[in-house]
Amino acid sequence: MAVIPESAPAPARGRRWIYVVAALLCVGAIAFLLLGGLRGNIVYFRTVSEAVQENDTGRLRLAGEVVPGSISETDDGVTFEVTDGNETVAVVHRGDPPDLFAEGAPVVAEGEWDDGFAAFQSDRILINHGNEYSPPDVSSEDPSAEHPS
Amino acid sequence: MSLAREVWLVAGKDLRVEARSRVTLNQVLPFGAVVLLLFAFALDPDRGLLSEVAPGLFWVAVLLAAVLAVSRSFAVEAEHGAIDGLRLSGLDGASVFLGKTLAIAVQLLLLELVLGIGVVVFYDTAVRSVAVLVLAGVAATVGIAATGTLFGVLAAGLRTRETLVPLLLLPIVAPVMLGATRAFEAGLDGVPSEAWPWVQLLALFAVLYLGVGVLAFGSLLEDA
Amino acid sequence: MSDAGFVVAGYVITAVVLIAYIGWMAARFRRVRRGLTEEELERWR
Amino acid sequence: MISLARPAVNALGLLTLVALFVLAVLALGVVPPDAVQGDAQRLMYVHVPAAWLAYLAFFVTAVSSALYLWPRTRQPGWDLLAGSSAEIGVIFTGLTLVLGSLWGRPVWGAWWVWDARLVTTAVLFFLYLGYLALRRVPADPDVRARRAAIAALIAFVDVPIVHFSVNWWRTLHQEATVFNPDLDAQIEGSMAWTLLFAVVAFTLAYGYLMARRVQLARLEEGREERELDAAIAARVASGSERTDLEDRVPGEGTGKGNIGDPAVAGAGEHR
Repeated sequence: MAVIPESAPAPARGRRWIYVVAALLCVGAIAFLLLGGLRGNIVYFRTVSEAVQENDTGRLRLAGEVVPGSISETDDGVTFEVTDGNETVAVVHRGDPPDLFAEGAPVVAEGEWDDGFAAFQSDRILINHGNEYSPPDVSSEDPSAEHPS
Repeated sequence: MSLAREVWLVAGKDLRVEARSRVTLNQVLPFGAVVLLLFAFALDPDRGLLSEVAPGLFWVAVLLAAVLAVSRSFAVEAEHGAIDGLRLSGLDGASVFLGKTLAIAVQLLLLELVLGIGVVVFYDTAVRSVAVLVLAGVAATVGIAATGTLFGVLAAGLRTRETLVPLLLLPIVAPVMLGATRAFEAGLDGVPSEAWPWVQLLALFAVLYLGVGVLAFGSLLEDA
Repeated sequence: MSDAGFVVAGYVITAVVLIAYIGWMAARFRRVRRGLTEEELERWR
Repeated sequence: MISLARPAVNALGLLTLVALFVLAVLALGVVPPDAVQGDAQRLMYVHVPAAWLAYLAFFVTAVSSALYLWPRTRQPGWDLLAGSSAEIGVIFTGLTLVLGSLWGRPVWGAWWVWDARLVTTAVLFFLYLGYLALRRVPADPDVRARRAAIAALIAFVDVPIVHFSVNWWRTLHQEATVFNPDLDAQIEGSMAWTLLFAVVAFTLAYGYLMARRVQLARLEEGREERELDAAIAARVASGSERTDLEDRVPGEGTGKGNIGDPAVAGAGEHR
């Protein structure tokens, strides 16, 4: 390993093994990291299905597509439905949604379930746009195909 | 001398110095307690917020205290040219690193024990699975101690080491902060299965930096 | 702010950062080359 | 203005200037806006190359640091290269964060979110800020270089984590467009070419900035050494007993110190 300069004190009688072990541990740890050993630990949001399944109380982020035709404005925000293809949930949002909020848009709603898990009470909506880019006239296909999971 | 004996020699020396000077007991520990107290002032204790965020607050307090413990560990060496003695002792760089790491880890574990009791009592936190807390706590502490020792010697002998150590150390231990907090949340809630991946992350971090420390410490000590 | 506003802000910031960095290097170049004495350096600071 | 710059460096600078100008015209005027994001997507043509440049700069820092640590390739030049590159990397990491924030506000609806990509990038910024701080602390040049090199290698671990964070973990930040896990870029042709051109233009900018920064570092180093020699000579002449200069070699802040004046340099600084 390059990190042992020549001028380091010579390891005591046959003590080199500790450096070899340390180097192997480092390489192993980095390899484990690069091979994705920690994949899936850190989750910024839950899909609709996961959120329905877990039924957690407390704040969470819920991701899905806005169901076309489900958006209706209320006095202090909007209500709409989100789906991940399997489950569909009603969301009651207070406050102005962001500019790109629209039918079919991939959204992340932040908030918590109301009593009885009937609807999701959201107070912050983020747009979870994908990594696909195209000019307006080339494609009018569903912009929300991207759902990292 | 075997490696274990050398490690024990260095760790024993540091712990004896601590036992006599009582800096950790008289200054670092009260500092951690004051940090916990300040969190209680800053966050309204009536609304159950404190018990909810207790794991995060606990680890912030531990990290801040760890910065002090690391500075202390190398301030001891700076006095009366003790570090020259360490260099000339013929001990392996790896032994010195592991010994100092062990001494810091032991002190931090004691500190965590006391602060943990403080959190349970004052933040009204329920503890459900102690085993998870102990496992995550030990893994996180070894990681913090190893990085702390590594950056401690990196900044040793520099005029600005008091400010440099936190700047170098705190970003590096961000994953520990994240993992330990999540693992503790799971441990307090009594769902060990959720804690396991985080304990894994903590162990990985500890192994990585123990390895880096063993490799690099010798040459850094030589220059310190 | 409109979308265009964000875009313009972003490009302007990029340009300013690049120019500022090059300018800062140029200023240091000049100081080094002139070989200022310590007193002058102190005053400059 | 700066006569020290060699013609090649100046030519590179001119080329960079032209490339960046062409990039601005392409990105702001020629390329169509995105179907979903509209004009806001134009920020991609600076945000992505800025991030690329930061990766590149930190990679160069890591390689130069390793070369410095390796006894057979130990040259002060590697240390200068590592430090210069890290400085540029930090600037562009900061720029990436700012540009990302400006892009996130209209598109996500938030200036900042705490997802894995953003957090690891912020950590990267602070890691190398710490590295630069470590470099500025006065110490013996070789000792300082070795310390900095080890710190640089430790910090570099975060770079792959930043890059792969969007694939490993579920983030609000989108996955890489071109180098995604399946290597099937979902980006329309003219946009892809503009992005590629942007990366090339920023890489040219990196080359120019590095050339200038390394030149500057060399000059300052040379002056430091001259001043150090003068200070030692003055100290020896004055018969001072203190000879270990180790901890008070030049350099406050910008790398220059008060060493020119022996009285100042000798003013006892105890560790």
